[in-house]
Amino acid sequence: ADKKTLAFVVNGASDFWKIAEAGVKKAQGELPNYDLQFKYPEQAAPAVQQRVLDDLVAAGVAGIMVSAVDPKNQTEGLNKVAEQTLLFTTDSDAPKSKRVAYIGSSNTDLGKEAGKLMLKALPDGGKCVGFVGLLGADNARERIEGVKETIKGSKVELVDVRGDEIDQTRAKRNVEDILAANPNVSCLVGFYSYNTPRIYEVLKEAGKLGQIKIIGFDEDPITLGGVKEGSIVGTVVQQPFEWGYQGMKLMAKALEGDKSGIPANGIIIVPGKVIDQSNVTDFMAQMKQIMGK
Amino acid sequence: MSERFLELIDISKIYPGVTALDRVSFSVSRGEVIGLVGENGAGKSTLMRVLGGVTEPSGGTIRIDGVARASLTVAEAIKAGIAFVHQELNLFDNLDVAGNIFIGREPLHAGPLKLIDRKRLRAQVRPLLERLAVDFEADRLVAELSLAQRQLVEIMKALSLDARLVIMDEPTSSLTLTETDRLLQVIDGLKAQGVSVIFITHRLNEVKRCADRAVVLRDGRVVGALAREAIAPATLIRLMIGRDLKSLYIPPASPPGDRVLDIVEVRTATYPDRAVSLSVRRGEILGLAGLVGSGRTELARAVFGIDPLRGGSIRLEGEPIRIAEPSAAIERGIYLVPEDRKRSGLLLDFSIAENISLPDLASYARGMLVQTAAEVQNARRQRERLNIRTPDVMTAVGTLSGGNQQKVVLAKWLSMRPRLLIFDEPTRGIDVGAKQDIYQLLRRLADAGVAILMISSDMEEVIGVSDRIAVMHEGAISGFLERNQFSEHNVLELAVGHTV
Amino acid sequence: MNALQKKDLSLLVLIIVVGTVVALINPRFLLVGNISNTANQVGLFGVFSIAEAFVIITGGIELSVGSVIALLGVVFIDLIVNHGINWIAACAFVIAGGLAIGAVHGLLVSRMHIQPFVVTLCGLLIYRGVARYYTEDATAGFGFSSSFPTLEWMTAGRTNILNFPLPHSVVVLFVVGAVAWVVLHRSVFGRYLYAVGKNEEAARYSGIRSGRIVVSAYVICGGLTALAAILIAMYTRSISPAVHGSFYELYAIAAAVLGGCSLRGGEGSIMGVVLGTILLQVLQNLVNLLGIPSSLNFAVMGTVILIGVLAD
Amino acid sequence: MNALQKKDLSLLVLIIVVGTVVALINPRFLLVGNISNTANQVGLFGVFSIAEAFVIITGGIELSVGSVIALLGVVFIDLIVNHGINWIAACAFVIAGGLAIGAVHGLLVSRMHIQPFVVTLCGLLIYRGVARYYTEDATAGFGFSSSFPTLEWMTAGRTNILNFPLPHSVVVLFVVGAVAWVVLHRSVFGRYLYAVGKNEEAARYSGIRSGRIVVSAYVICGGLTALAAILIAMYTRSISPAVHGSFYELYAIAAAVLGGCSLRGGEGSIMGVVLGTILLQVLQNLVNLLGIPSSLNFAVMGTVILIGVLAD
Ligand SMILES: Nc1ncnc2c1ncn2[C@@H]1O[C@H](COP(=O)(O)OP(=O)(O)OP(=O)(O)O)[C@@H](O)[C@H]1O
Ligand SMILES: Nc1ncnc2c1ncn2[C@@H]1O[C@H](COP(=O)(O)OP(=O)(O)OP(=O)(O)O)[C@@H](O)[C@H]1O
Ligand SMILES: [Mg+2]
Ligand SMILES: [Mg+2]
Repeated sequence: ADKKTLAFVVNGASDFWKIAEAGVKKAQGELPNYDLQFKYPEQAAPAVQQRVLDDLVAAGVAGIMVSAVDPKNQTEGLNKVAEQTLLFTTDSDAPKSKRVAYIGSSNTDLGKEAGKLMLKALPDGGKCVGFVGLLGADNARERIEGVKETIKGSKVELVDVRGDEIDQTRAKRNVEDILAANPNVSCLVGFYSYNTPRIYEVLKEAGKLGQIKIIGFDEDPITLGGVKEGSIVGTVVQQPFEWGYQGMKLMAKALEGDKSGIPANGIIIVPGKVIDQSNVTDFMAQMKQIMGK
Repeated sequence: MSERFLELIDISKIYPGVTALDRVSFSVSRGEVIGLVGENGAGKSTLMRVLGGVTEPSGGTIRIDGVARASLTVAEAIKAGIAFVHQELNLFDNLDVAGNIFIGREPLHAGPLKLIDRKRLRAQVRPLLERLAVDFEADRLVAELSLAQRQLVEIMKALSLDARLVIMDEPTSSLTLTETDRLLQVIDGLKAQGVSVIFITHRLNEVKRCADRAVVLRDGRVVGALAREAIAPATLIRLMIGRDLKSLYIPPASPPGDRVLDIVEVRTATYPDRAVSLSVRRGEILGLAGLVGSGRTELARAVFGIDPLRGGSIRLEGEPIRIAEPSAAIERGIYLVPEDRKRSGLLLDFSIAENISLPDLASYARGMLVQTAAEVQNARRQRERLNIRTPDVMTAVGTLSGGNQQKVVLAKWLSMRPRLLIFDEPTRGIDVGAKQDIYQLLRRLADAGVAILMISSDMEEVIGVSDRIAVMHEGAISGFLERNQFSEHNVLELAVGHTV
Repeated sequence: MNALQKKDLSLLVLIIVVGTVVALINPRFLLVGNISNTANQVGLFGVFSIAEAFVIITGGIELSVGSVIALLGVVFIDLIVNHGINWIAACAFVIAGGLAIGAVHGLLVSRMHIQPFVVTLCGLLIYRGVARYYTEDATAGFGFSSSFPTLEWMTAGRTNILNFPLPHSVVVLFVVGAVAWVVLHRSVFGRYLYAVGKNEEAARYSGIRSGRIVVSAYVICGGLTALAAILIAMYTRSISPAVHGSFYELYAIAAAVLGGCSLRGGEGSIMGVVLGTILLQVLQNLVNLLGIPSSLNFAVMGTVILIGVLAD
Repeated sequence: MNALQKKDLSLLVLIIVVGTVVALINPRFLLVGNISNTANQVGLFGVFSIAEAFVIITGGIELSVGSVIALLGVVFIDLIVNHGINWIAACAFVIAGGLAIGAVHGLLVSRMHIQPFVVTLCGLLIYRGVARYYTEDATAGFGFSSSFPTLEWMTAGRTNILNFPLPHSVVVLFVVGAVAWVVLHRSVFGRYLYAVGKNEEAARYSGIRSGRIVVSAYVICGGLTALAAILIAMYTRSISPAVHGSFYELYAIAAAVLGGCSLRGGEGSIMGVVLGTILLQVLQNLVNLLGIPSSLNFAVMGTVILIGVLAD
């Protein structure tokens, strides 16, 4: 008999999803009756992603878990998918769609965690500048919002956030320019995974490591190295491995008629983790094990 | 004949460093044919460009039908009934013959869409093709035509205009006798219809044959006007250059030597089933005559390595050689002066000096670096030798007059050491005085041991300069003429495929 | 014209060969739904590729196509969703905007004698920036509930014809293509476009007002791009101004060049441009259908184009 | 040549005007650190802009610059980090790769007579795809601990000269620019490049092997792009193959065109290209220093370029 197929469709290529893929691989080991696929659309555009989804539905998959590029406006397209197959969302939810469940974290919560790190790092207050790839993207907005909410009323201030269009050269250049433009900045925040390493490098080259605090997101090796070294205050990570692993297992169960793992509102939050010097060594070991390296 | 509908009064044109026109006054009457002559750079084309609305004069007045103005635009000139055949061709390679002739005046279908009525277009082109009896169709792409054929297209374009005045700037410079005859007949026809013609040429016989009046320009000034009866080449020449000319032919110093080039059964793309064989000897000037499209240029291109051979072989001093690229020909001392200087002869934006040194740049270089001083020095030498009219050898070639541009093309090769020189229409657009200088130069080169193959459509030139003539007809040699057999009649008979 | 028709033919052969190979490997390629989807993409991309061709034929280039699609798309959605403007008025406004942009480009090129590449590169940068600033980088979309049935049906709908769901974007392309064909290949204006593109000097000597011709080409390009912007906005229903339409100018230029346009001007045919668009879209479809890793998508596209051109 | 020098001068004036305005608004623009940073960017971008200029001068275009920078950057890091290859060998390998890519492009253009736009567009697609496939879309980076002090010092280091931390990328640009200047403006080969770009037929009639000249231009472009790829890889220290270097070809072409190159070939000067690069980088710097919203970055760049060209 043919195995049923479950697909995990992401919103674009990135290292982040490699971790989720590892989770899916682990789930595959425990779900021998299913064929688990992991799909990258070639561009992070709603139209491109929709086409991948349509092609999968046409090919008759049993379930799809998707990180929608633009969930607000893709609702209709997602509903079309949900009508023909089991649909989960991940990473960013489309609450108005007919998806069965959402599994992921809340970017606003992650931002709040980062805000707490900033408050801890700057007990006397200070000016902070953030760096991000796409300023308009939902995840960026929510993270920034979370940070602002937490630091509101304190002496810590987020004065500016610079975007770089996911161009690493410009990402690094932005940090250099901000150091030149604001000599009294006291903390820098990297909102996307590659922003933190670029901040770290510029400060290192300028000899200002330690003087200016760094707060990051995600688990780039350089970020983790910086945390371990003590020159990065901490980084807030999500747990995409769990999304992939738990999500696939829940989908399989749901297909077999067991929906007990899904709460009434369909939202399953896998909380983020704050990695600082105290737990970074364990975390690195754990990552190494997950990625099989 | 008396109605003077167009008058130029005190027209001047000053370019940086050059006064091209110096208070020229000039008038045209209905049905009058004016021959405009003068040395290269005398200002003929500039004057006509002012009339055609292409160049804005620096001073003076243009009076058309009594209305005076300081300058014209192209559209105004066309509206005033002035048609213009430019010296340098201005055609659209991507359009066909009919499209080029009627560009800007396409017959339209009724309706607001301005759709081209292709049927009527065809119908309008046909009489023009017949009038000049050309050998190509209305739907041929102009890119596929030879230079002379393009020249004919330009002429048809002007004839189609229903103009009051047709300006022809050296229309015959690449035509052979047959087409020239036909053109002169057409001019007679225009005149009979009351159309005026201004006709620029360096072939003074043509002026004698068709002009009612000859105007001579020199250094931007009118130096003389001859009425019909007074027109004679010798008189014109005296006015133009201020001295008399000797006869064309200069006999060789010694009899021709060994064969330098052997063309053996060579076939080319247009006539793949016809083969050409001929040889050129050291010290000999071999003229190559033929009608438009007879394949002379193609033969030259094949020998020079521009086009691949379709068959046959080429021997240089007895050794079979394979020439895949012009660079290979040049390395062996085979040089070509192409007929189309604008497309293949010159880099119009480069300076005179840079154009002259281009084929032999390595010899102006120390190590890998070009020594500009050496280039300039040589360019100045060539300027004196060929009398190139320009104050500065660093000016762009594109600003020179047509004839002076041609001299730059010659200078390129004369600065080097040729074994075989192929001239494709060497004196195209060159004035009589300079022609004489060039013929002397050819002879001196030949006497120094160079073999010369001279393709020419100028009958006078072929007969006057060659030591021997080969005539081509439809891609094959139809015969050779020795000096004692030279005559216009014999060349023409061979050119149309008869024997003599 | 003959050489061009031969070029069109060899492009058609290439498309058929690629299509046959894909169909043999995965017969789902020939499913009505798949063909209809691909046709829809061809419709969307074809309109602005034809727009680009007009400019390329005059010897110019238009690099701001993608940015214009983003800016006008954002404006269109904003007018309808946030300002409650009637969709017909919104369409008219957007198309007028496209025409105006084209006129500015044309005037800068022909009057101020700035290289087309520079003018439209500045356009690429400016319009993208304005679009992003206008929305503060937020995605503009119709949201979930809002619906404009007539507009949607007209732009993004499909009509069953002989059991084939014909996307309306294809109908639009067909109309645009037919008109463009007549204009380019049969009208005086088209003749002048080719003439100016090949030899501007000669065109001026022939009394053609080359400046006007060039401006008209950019205006047509702007108007058609605006039309495409509306179609694409209705297809994606959401526009992130930072990325929407980016690289589309390369698609358009590629389609035009594949279809026989030369960047030196004076060459190209409408048939060729449409075929070029079809080839590019079939290549995109192929990658998804044959399960080629999406990272290789671009590589496959590049390789097939190259092989096609080489085989030609 | 004279006209070109005048062009260079007016570009210089534009840069000075923009610089003065920025310095008046925010004097920190003139800080040594800021100038050094901007100079560093100029170094990185200048090298591949000069590369592009070589091709543009012959009348071609090279669209694969960004993709080549991504592919060779990924390979470079992979060789050093994962295969433990000596960095000198890795540099040599990468540069050889760049030269080979250039040779292929040149041969396709000159032997197979494919339009440069098509050849290099295919390159853009293929190399990006290969880079992504090669790393399976993962970011390639040096990681935290690994360090190659000599390599880092040479490529990304700075040396204090008269209290100015001179980035080594500027030294590289200076050397590359000086050699390119001599080659283009003084050597026989340079003269041939211009001649082929201006009128290939006339160049051939003068005995220039235009095929070879064209191939050499692409080979030089490939080699210099590879050099830039190394510098940029060492600057960012991490490469996401899907986006690294994308759009850099447009930067390069913009710098070349601003600097007086014409896309019709045969025109342009090294000085102009370097000045064009400087202008583009000063504009980037200005947006950050004046606190202009990042979304307007492109718009500012486009507007200033346009004003500058108009004022010219
Ligand atoms: N655009 C230009 N810039 C500078 N000088 C020019 C320009 N056009 C023509 N001249 C100069 O004006 C003078 C007259 O040129 P013109 O072309 O009228 O001569 P011509 O009598 O037609 O000669 P030919 O018989 O060689 O065609 C020449 O010295 C030429 O160099
Ligand atoms: N570039 C070209 N492309 C296609 N066909 C050409 C080209 N040049 C010439 N021909 C054709 O080749 C044939 C031979 O022309 P060629 O130029 O060799 O003749 P020719 O004897 O030099 O005469 P002339 O130059 O006076 O026209 C002509 O029929 C012409 O139409
Ligand atoms: Mg003249
Ligand atoms: Mg000929």
